[in-house]
Amino acid sequence: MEHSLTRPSEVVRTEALGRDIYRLTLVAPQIAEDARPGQFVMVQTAAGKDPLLRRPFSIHQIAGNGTVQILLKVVGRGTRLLAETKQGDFISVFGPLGKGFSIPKAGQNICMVGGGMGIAPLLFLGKWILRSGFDGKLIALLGARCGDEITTLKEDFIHLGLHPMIATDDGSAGHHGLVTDLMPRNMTPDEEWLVLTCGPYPMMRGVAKICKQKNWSCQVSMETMMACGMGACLGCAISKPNDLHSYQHVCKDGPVFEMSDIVWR
Amino acid sequence: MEHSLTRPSEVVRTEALGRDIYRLTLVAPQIAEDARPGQFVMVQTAAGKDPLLRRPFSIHQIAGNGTVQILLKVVGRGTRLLAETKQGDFISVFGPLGKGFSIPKAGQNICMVGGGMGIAPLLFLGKWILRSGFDGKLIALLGARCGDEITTLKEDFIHLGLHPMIATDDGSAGHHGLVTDLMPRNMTPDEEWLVLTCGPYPMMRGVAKICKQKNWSCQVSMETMMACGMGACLGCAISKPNDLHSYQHVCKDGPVFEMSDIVWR
Amino acid sequence: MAIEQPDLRVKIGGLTLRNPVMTASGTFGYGEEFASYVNLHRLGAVVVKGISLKPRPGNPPPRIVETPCGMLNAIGLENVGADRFLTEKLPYLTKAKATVVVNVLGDSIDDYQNLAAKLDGTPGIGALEINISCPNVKKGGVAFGTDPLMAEKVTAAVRKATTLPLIVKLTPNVTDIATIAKAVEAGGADAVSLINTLLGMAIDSKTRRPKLANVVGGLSGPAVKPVALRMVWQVAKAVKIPVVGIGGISNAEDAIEFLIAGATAIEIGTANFVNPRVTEEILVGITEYLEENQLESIQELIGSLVI
Amino acid sequence: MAIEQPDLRVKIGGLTLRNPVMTASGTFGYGEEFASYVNLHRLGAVVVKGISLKPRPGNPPPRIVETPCGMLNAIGLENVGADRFLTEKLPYLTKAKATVVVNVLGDSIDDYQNLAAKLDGTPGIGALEINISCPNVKKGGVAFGTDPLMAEKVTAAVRKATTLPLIVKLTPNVTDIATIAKAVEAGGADAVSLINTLLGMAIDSKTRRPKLANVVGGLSGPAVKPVALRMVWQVAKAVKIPVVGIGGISNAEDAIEFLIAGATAIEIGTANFVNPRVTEEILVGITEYLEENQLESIQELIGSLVI
Ligand SMILES: Cc1cc2nc3c(=O)[nH]c(=O)nc-3n(C[C@H](O)[C@H](O)[C@H](O)COP(=O)(O)OP(=O)(O)OC[C@H]3O[C@@H](n4cnc5c(N)ncnc54)[C@H](O)[C@@H]3O)c2cc1C
Ligand SMILES: Cc1cc2nc3c(=O)[nH]c(=O)nc-3n(C[C@H](O)[C@H](O)[C@H](O)COP(=O)(O)OP(=O)(O)OC[C@H]3O[C@@H](n4cnc5c(N)ncnc54)[C@H](O)[C@@H]3O)c2cc1C
Ligand SMILES: Cc1cc2nc3c(=O)[nH]c(=O)nc-3n(C[C@H](O)[C@H](O)[C@H](O)COP(=O)(O)O)c2cc1C
Ligand SMILES: Cc1cc2nc3c(=O)[nH]c(=O)nc-3n(C[C@H](O)[C@H](O)[C@H](O)COP(=O)(O)O)c2cc1C
Ligand code: FES
Ligand code: FES
Repeated sequence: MEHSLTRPSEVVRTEALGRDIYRLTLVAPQIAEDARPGQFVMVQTAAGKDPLLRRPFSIHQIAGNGTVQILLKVVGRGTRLLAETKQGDFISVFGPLGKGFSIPKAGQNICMVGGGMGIAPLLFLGKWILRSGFDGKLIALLGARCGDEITTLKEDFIHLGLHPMIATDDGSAGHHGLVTDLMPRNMTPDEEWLVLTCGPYPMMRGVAKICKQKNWSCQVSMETMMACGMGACLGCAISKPNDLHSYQHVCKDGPVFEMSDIVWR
Repeated sequence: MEHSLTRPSEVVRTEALGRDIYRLTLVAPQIAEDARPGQFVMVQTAAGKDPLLRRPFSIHQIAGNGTVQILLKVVGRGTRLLAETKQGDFISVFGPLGKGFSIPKAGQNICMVGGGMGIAPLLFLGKWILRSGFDGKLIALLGARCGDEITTLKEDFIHLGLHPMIATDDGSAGHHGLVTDLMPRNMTPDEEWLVLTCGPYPMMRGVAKICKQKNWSCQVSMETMMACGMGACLGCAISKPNDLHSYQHVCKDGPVFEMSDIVWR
Repeated sequence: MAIEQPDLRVKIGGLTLRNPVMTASGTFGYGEEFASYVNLHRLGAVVVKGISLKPRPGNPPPRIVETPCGMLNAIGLENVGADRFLTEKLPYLTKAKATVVVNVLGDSIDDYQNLAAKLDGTPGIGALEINISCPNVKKGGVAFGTDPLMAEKVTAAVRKATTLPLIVKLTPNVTDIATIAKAVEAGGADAVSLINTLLGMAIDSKTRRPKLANVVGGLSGPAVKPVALRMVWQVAKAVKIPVVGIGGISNAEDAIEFLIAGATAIEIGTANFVNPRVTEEILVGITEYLEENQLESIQELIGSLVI
Repeated sequence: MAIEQPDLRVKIGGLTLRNPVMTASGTFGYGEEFASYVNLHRLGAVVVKGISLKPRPGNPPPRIVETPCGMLNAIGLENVGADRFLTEKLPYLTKAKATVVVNVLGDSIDDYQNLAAKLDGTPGIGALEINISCPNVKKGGVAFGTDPLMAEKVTAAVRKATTLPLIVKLTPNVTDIATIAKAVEAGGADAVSLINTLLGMAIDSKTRRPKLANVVGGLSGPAVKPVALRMVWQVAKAVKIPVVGIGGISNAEDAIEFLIAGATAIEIGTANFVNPRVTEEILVGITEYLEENQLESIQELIGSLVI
């Protein structure tokens, strides 16, 4: 067994994509080979013992040359350290982990809805769907704080042949408002849609609400604190909807769930 | 009060001086102004909380442009992190701390004896003595594991106008053997000498033994674990020779002591 | 000079372990989770997540929070229960040729005793580890492990119910852990393991709420190592049965320190999350240490502290 | 909108502190050591290194060792003794207009009582902090602070000997710290402070010797913060007197968490070694937090945990 854990991955490229948003390209051939869209990796952020735990990041892109990309926003100490990584540094990464999106071959149109760092897995997902021989409609709706932080990502989607619709909180690009506002405008009401979404909980709750009304199916990618990422610590529990005192685990049963498996409050 | 603590010091130069030996040049004008030879600084090695404590380093050189140099050998986690520092990084340093060497104006010849990283303070010390208007003989005897690790340092002494005698453990430069072997050969027995020494305890014990025999005065620079470096934690205690259960503190009463104030065992 | 491979075997009651490297309960799932990272049969033993008679859902989230060089957990002993453990989890471990230690927990002495009886004689179980840090429901929620009398009682009850080797796992949240260790020794334990987690807490200064839904949780990881090492040393001096050292072990050097302090074996917990292969790496490191120091057997290392 | 500077004053017995930021005994020397880094008179109080009746040399070296996110110390209560403290150390603090709390220690109840009597009425002393973690020489070296009866007795004895506000400093190495806190409250303490250090140990795997000459030492620093915070929360619920929170506080956020948990004031220890200016920085940080959250007084923050 040859694991990415055997030795740390080299950082071959670092990009700053707007305020506090960074993209790292890592050499990790086995992860690149095994990854499915919606899966994640566990990344060590410090050489020492503080911060102690790894941090989960969605797989943002993979490339044939054995590289894997993660997209990250600085929100605390671990992400700050990762943002300071320089080309040529080595960081320890393992994965791919978790259950990704399930993509049908045909019969449905697909709408990807991403908000903030939730956009990360959607680029990989879009590419995967397009390459899978999927024959329906595929659209992408992306939400961000401001235009700046979405410019490069938008280009990457365009590069795929997808023309994402944009919503920003400050109106500096695309629609001034919520990404969910874009759904009715872009999704033909009389067709069958599968919505695949990743982003902040309130955004996904909004997406799920619309999907329920329209009777569209919807898969959501959840976030929790994680210690192990592999089903061992039981730290990433979230309630099951039928019984609030019965739990499922985001790292193993997810991070992607059917919307009906989630408690929306 | 403007302290070096107010903001971290920029690393403006890093040099690798042989296997595991590094020299950092830091911008720290107040330290550069206040420093006396034999004093030390406390250096933070990590951005996080691990390693937690600062590490003490002798002031190796100061320059008129407000820079301070430290010379360090990688022996553990803290020094490893410092060795990985790159130009443009910032590290937090405070000092100068402790009691340095006391240098007479006249009447004695001075012999500096350094071993390993104990050479660090002697370059500063040599320069200081030469500039102080001292009119006796001044010689430097330096010990190292191998020639490689002493090449640059030797040149720096030569640059000062001092021609240090070298001893190496492996014989790859100078005398093959102990630096103490160089003492009888280079120190005129019928003159009065002041020996100023810094290095591993066994080496300094050897130096002190010779000095006692010859009735030379001798100041030694001691090392201990330190938490605060400023006399507050009482962690850096060493026994006083008259009463083994009575202690003095290396960071405050030293690091430089009269050899008679040290227990040699 | 060719050196024989050092002898790493250690004994706990009637059970001989290949080597002293075990996993700590609750940090290694039911073993299968780590199968692609670790050769389970190479480990001294796999200690599985704590099992109760009936399945338990565990506590509401958030259940974990990182702390300086450590973490707090309030998993709340979520587990599949004894029946599903035996039918769904144990067979995999048996097939993988792992030495299995089952960590057991209960709310009352009866619970412990019934569970031990149920597991007794099951092929594939090497030993039981009794977690007495659980709150005793009948005694108002005070942990069994904080009172020597209760600790001895629960041990003696389980001792009667099973012939399996019995490791009793001690809580560090006590004034005098050596007294508790002596009590469970008197109760018939074959070994003690320590430490379980230190009770801790974290608060979010923005919301002014506890960071764990359960308010308090158990501290583990490198932060607790000095406390764990001290307790292992104290207990190893106080009892004649083997001591299993646990707490903040992240590498071979840490493990060796526990062995020197008097531990016959060690368990690795939180470090599995940071590096899923750490157990095998520690095994390699211990072997190298013995070779470098020309020790023929791990026995020469155990309790070799020079004072 | 101009906001008034928030009111930071807190009371401990009859003593009003400018603000809740104190230094922890043994980590701030006798104050003077930090005079070039901190304006001593701006702090809530300077708690000096523990003082005994007679000078003490302390333990042989090595006395300190670093641990993950923490350190162990076995200083052994080295101090200049009461006489030299009064003549050589206190005058500087008085001149610097610092509020001074004297940490006192002894081997017997008489020791504590005599020392308290000696310090009573000395101008420039604001309060006493009684360190009951010391081993009780007469009772075979068990710490006063681990037994509620002994803890109450020593508190009551000191209470009789002085009119100064009395803070009793508790050890965390106990099963139930709230019971000890209630005992010293009953004994007449005006406040409790906690935690002192957790007992720990470190071993050098190369030499197989303890890293501290004293074998065991006290763990402090960020590593212990979760344990300290939990104990402060438990004690604040159990007693009516003010609680002073100590343990691993390194920045304003940490300090605020202790205040939210119920601490009336906080002491900063090991962090002084890492950043000698940390106490004043924490003071600034607390003030900013109050302003940002539009709290007019620190009282609104103390014990404001939402569960
Ligand atoms: C499956 C999964 C995929 C993710 N993918 C991405 C991604 O592609 N890009 C990205 O930028 N972020 C992603 N995240 C979130 C990312 O893991 C956290 O932002 C990161 O762990 C924060 O680390 P920190 O040390 O900077 O923050 P900390 O200092 O630890 O905490 C800062 C804040 O972030 C919150 N936080 C910490 N850890 C997590 C976590 N694991 N999940 C959610 N919130 C957390 C804390 O509660 C706190 O409020 C993902 C999370 C999960 C669970
Ligand atoms: C006054 C003074 C001046 C010094 N000047 C220099 C210098 O100019 N250049 C230089 O390279 N080193 C110097 N040292 C030693 C230097 O401080 C240690 O090498 C450093 O602290 C080791 O840190 P670490 O994290 O790499 O090692 P650790 O991982 O902490 O320990 C590695 C080994 O180093 C020993 N050690 C750790 N800290 C100290 C310490 N403070 N003193 C002595 N041994 C220690 C440990 O016991 C252990 O064996 C000086 C020490 C003192 C007290
Ligand atoms: C997430 C988590 C879950 C745990 N669950 C259990 C358990 O079910 N039973 C038990 O006896 N100990 C449990 N523990 C305690 C560990 O087995 C171990 O005693 C403790 O974590 C200290 O070791 P460490 O510092 O190496 O993690 C758990 C610890 C963690 C971190
Ligand atoms: C080097 C050192 C010396 C100490 N000396 C004393 C002392 O003399 N009296 C006392 O009550 N506590 C003493 N303590 C304990 C501290 O006051 C404090 O309770 C403990 O360190 C926890 O706080 P911290 O984590 O902020 O350091 C000492 C701590 C350290 C690190
Ligand atoms: S993160 Fe450990 S079980 Fe999910
Ligand atoms: S290092 Fe703290 S007193 Fe010397």
